[in-house]
Amino acid sequence: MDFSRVELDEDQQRFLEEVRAFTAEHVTEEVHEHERQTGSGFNLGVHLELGKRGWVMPEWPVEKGGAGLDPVRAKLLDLELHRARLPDVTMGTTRLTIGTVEKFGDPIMVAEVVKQVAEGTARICLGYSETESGSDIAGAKTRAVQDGDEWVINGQKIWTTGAQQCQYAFLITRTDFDLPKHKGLTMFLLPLEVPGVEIQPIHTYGGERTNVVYFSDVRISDRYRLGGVNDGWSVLRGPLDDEHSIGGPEAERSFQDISIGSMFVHQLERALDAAYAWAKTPAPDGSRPIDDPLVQYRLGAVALRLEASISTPGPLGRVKGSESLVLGGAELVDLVGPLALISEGHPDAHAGGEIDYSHRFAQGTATYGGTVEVFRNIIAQHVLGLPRANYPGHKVLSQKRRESSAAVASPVPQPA
Amino acid sequence: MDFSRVELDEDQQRFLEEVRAFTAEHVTEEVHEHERQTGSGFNLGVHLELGKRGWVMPEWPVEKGGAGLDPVRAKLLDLELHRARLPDVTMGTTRLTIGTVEKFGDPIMVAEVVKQVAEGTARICLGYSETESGSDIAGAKTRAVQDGDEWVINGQKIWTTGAQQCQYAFLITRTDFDLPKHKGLTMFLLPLEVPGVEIQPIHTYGGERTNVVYFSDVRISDRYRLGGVNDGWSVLRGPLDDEHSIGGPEAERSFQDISIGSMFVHQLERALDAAYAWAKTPAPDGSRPIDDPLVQYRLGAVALRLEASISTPGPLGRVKGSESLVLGGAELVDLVGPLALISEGHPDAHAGGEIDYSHRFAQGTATYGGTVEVFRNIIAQHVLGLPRANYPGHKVLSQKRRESSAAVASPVPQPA
Amino acid sequence: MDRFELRYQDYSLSEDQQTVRDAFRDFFTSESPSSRVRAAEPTGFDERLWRQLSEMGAASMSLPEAVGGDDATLLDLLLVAEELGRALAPVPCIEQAVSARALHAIGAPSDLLAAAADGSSVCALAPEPVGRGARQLVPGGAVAQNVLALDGDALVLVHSDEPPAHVPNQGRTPLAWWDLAGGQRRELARGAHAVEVYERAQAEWKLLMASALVGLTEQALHIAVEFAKTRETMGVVIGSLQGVAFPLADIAIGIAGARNLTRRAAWYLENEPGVRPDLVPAAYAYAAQVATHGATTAQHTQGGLGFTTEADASLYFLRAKGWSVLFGDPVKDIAAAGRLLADELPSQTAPVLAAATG
Amino acid sequence: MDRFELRYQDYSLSEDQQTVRDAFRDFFTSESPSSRVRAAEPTGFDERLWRQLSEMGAASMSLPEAVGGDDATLLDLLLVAEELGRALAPVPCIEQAVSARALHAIGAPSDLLAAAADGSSVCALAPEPVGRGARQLVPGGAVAQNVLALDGDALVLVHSDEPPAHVPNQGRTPLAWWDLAGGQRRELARGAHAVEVYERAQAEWKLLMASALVGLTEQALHIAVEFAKTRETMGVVIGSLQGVAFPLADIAIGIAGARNLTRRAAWYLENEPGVRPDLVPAAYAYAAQVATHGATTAQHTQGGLGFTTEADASLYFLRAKGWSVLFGDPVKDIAAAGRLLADELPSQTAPVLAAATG
Repeated sequence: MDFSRVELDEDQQRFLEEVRAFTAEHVTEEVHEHERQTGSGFNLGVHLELGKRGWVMPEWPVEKGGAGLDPVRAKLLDLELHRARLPDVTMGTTRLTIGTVEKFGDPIMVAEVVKQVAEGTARICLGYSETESGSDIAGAKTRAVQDGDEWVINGQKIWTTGAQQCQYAFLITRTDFDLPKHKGLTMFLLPLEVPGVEIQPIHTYGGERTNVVYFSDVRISDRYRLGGVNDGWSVLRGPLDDEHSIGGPEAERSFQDISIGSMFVHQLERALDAAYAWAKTPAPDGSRPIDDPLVQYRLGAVALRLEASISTPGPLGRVKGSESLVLGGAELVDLVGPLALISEGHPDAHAGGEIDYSHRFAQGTATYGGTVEVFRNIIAQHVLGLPRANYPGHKVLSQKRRESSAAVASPVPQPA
Repeated sequence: MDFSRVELDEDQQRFLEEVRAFTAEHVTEEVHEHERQTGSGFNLGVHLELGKRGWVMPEWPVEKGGAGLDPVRAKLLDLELHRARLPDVTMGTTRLTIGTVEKFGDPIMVAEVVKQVAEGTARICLGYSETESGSDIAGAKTRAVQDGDEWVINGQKIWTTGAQQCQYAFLITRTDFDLPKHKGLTMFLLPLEVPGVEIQPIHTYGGERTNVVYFSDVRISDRYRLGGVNDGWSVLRGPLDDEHSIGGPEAERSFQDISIGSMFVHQLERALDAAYAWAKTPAPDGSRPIDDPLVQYRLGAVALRLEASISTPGPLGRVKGSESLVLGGAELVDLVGPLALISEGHPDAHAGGEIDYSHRFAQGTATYGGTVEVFRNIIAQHVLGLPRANYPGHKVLSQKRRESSAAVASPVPQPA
Repeated sequence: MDRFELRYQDYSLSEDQQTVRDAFRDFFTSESPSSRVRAAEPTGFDERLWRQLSEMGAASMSLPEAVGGDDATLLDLLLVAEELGRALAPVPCIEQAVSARALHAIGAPSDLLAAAADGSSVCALAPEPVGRGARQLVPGGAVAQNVLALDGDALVLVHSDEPPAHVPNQGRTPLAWWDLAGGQRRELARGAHAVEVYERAQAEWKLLMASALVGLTEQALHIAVEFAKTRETMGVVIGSLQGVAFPLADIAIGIAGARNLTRRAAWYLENEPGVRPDLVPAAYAYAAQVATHGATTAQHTQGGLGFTTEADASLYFLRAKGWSVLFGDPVKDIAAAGRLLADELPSQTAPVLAAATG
Repeated sequence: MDRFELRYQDYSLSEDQQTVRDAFRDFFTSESPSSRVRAAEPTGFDERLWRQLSEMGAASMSLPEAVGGDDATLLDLLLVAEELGRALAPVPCIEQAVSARALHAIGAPSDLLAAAADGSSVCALAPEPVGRGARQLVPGGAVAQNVLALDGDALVLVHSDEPPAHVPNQGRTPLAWWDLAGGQRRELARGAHAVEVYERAQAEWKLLMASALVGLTEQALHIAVEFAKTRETMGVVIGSLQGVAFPLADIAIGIAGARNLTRRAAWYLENEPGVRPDLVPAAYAYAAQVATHGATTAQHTQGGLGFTTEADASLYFLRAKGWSVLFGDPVKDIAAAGRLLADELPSQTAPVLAAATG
């Protein structure tokens, strides 16, 4: 056990200062305003600046386009970019998938993509979910048919966050409808700037933009295939396991967050800090909310959720983190009252609307990267060893789904 | 809508005073001490006194052994017996089942039982659950085999609360193992004082006593059968629906509790009143816990659970009532602190240990009469119209269970 | 309070009440579909709907017939508010109804009362006494010409020909800052009765909002249930999974209880004020909890779809919290209930026998 | 507090710590089976087990070698407490260890220290300063000869040759009333350091109890999971139903977090006291919540069986609450955490850029 400060040597200290100078210069209020307006989770200017320094892939060697950072420096970079609130969703999906691309892709294609990713000119989004399949990624019915040295792709993918600013989609397709569900899948790194790809925006009330992407007779070269034909599930497992990771790194002397939900929790930290700032502000009569035992309790309860969340490892922490943000965000809106309702970004909003934003943003964290229910199933089965329920569609595509696979470009989903 | 006091006429007022005089005389501290010691939910002396007045079945006509009470007087009796905390579990199971016995039983047998029930000399317990079947009552495997004009019964029933003080068990048996699960059942009103019946106590940490009852070659006359052979499920539905009732009585001008969990809630009322008594007691310096906003909030939160529970109708109120008692009881232990841990009945216990008792007692309410999970399934299917999950054992006895039906008198269950 | 007193437990609606409820449900269903709710964003005010509703007498119905009302009770208004919430109707109907009742109760001049009753101007209610801050975020304030407020022991009407600027907010409501100490102020009454009328108006606002939240939550649940009945995962309909179904059952439990608790609280306020004052804050706080939790669960049932602005569930989610905090922190109402109940309960737990003979 | 400061996040156990944990787990598994726990009811004290444990050095291990200890840290003691909780071991080990450390910290006479270290007498800790009430229900007090207490700014040892009468209680612990103002009192120290030592002992008691509650909950979960793996309803194993499995998953989540939070709180208390004082009450309150909720859920998983005294789950249920309230209302610790954190956080939210260059 060790929670001490990591002592920085002179080089590391200098590096930290360099990063802070970088964020001060580049992650400006304009960047944040752009993010508030677009919700794109990405800023091209900053991303290219990061690329110039090798900081898109900071631990890659310099010759590969990275910065060759040691783990301490990589973590310092990470912390400072978070402190500065760099919109980094698209950087995240790119980092999550590039390793698998390298491992399973055609070497020439990989060389090209690796270079572009490192310099920031290529980004990768996830092409997992479909309108009808939700959390059941292996139920994909976007169809890829081989035609000579090419593949013809038809179907659609939803929650392809960042597609509008990405050059590639990390795409799961079905190449055989007769094999068992997990066997007939093939992965591609699909270039998005080809004919037949149509990206339509979807907006969330968390302020984020995501997309639905339609594929109509999209033709791509076989060099964009990742791994073997019908072997897509084993290719996908790498990044999927990273997202869902079991056990979590409780390694000795690590300074990595142990919860895979820690990203969510950062937002709760901001909301809690905003609530404390409110609670410590004296009224005209000198009284402060924080002097009220009930306010102490309620702030303490949210702080407890937060501390419990960052202490909860792996996929358990993912559920706890989301739940803490969902419940904690709502509690803080109540506590601060009407002032907390004023929309993010409005001049009257307390602390820039951090609490309003948290309550809205929170809801997405219960879904993306796998719903909390998917994770509770994982915990029940893999941590507790409880038996898996025997659903009819575990192993096969349901009849209904196979039939509807004929449909190609569905309209934008109109939920209920 | 109407929540006004029911105006009592002179007769009703006189009746109320009569009931109060009765409880003052008969439901004494000795009765409560006996209940604390035995947890039997029954007091023979008081029960026979009630019988003398026709108050075991108060709304039955006088000629049938009842008191011919109108609904107002019946409710006044009910309220005053609850106020006096008469242990009434066995009276409850008797009342719950006697109507079905009348409807489906052999007329001569019924005449005899009705007389005894009214005078208090016969009581009826429920013979539903079995060690292996839990909430799945229709999965019963206690076997009844016809032998001439008699039935031979082998098996066991658990949670037969009050069996030690009852003359009859309202018993569900399996008479055909080859028919679909709900079709091969037959109901009996089994006299308990026959050879081959063995009653073993089970104690709960709520302080209650219940039983497991073994049947070894128990022979009873066919006159104790209720309804047709293999038609037991339709016989059972009456009292079961009463226990699980959907919709609930929201009738005009009713003064009945609308929640079927209101019985649980009475205990939360007692615990809350005990906590308020504590909170209003001044410390030597004059300060009272109730003056602390955090204490106000916590008592208010429990009170809110309570008021919400009694406002929640039917089976919904049964879930809410149990949940409120489980959570509210725990909250009140925390609030009052170590003093609330002192065991019920100990002279140092605050308010006689009402809060300690509530926290323990609460847990049973989440199970008996059907677990809260069973009720959530009922609500999901019958209130919301959600589809029922298709479990393999809905319609048939599982192979495993059919095999184990060969076993007769199992030992007392050792959970886990 | 005697917990074993024989009282009616009658939550049922009369035929007239059912007619009122059905009429407003039909009206809102046809006139306030989600497309219209969206069109009224961000201010949350649809002027045409407001005129239609005023013609139906929604704000004036609980005034006496003599002053243009229908003699409807607070309980009748609860039914209207529930339907308003179900449809998320973008109209300041709760504010107007409560203000009109208060103006009548205080004996306000007939011109004021008439304007409030016919909807030609909007009158809102200050959430807090002016003593706790003269500059207040007033619900409905961005479309109101008048705000009823309590300053010391004076009930005042603050007027502005042009309502102040709308403050964009989570609940998409016509929220605006009003300076209740300045501007054109008219004192309507002063003294204990004035305070009482203001506090009664606050209580009524909370009960009507509680009803609106019940309706809101029930519709959010309806959307989720319909989705859960048809959407499949792994070859099963998701509504058959307990992980989906049980949380939905819990919302149904919350709705049923919050509705009844609100009705009971309103009955006491109207018929035996002072007997169970704890029920008003308890009902309001419970409805706020149920709405927050219910709308959260409902949108989550739809997975990612529920998180999109396209989904109607999102409209319900944003208003669940955005409406229930308009009058301030609802958790304070739980503390208020706890404090009020202390005066209604005995200081000592009565021994069983003493109680029985008492 | 700088939330973006680079610190290790190392929750792992050293090899030595794993050895300690395994040794005590083995010991308690073989020497404190549920039969022995039941046999020690209602007082919750098994004298033979206490002697065995004292021989193993459980109470003295964290004293310096010079005074008969093993130089173990508070973190090491947490591991012992977790195993004690897992087995519900009926011994006042937490009280003794905390008192021994406090006696050493205050420089108590060697005879006192030796008695505490070898277990020949039991020393308990008063839950509250005497100023808040001289008559206190002392955990372990029914088997203790000494109670360490704070009176004003004086650390005192109150002695009684014969411990006072056991007060039967929900948690089946050796609780007893002590009059800490009277009897044979010995003043050990006075002043700021005495107060500090007492408060440190309180904090250590809470952290060790938090660990015991984590172990307790984990074993309750284990019992429930084993049941859920085999018990069938409607032809399916109940553990495959989300209505059963999800609540169990939530317990696992709570246990993992409470364990790590307790370790982190203890690390700060031991290594950087004063930097994160909020973590001690937060960890204690969280462990109490997790235990209460976890033990409730665990027994409920077994349905009616879990509610019987025959079921081992019942032993866990009664102690979950019965242990976590011994030092008073754990909810007050949440308020304490909220209050303490106010001093650790800035009064204003820093603009992003200022923070970045700060």
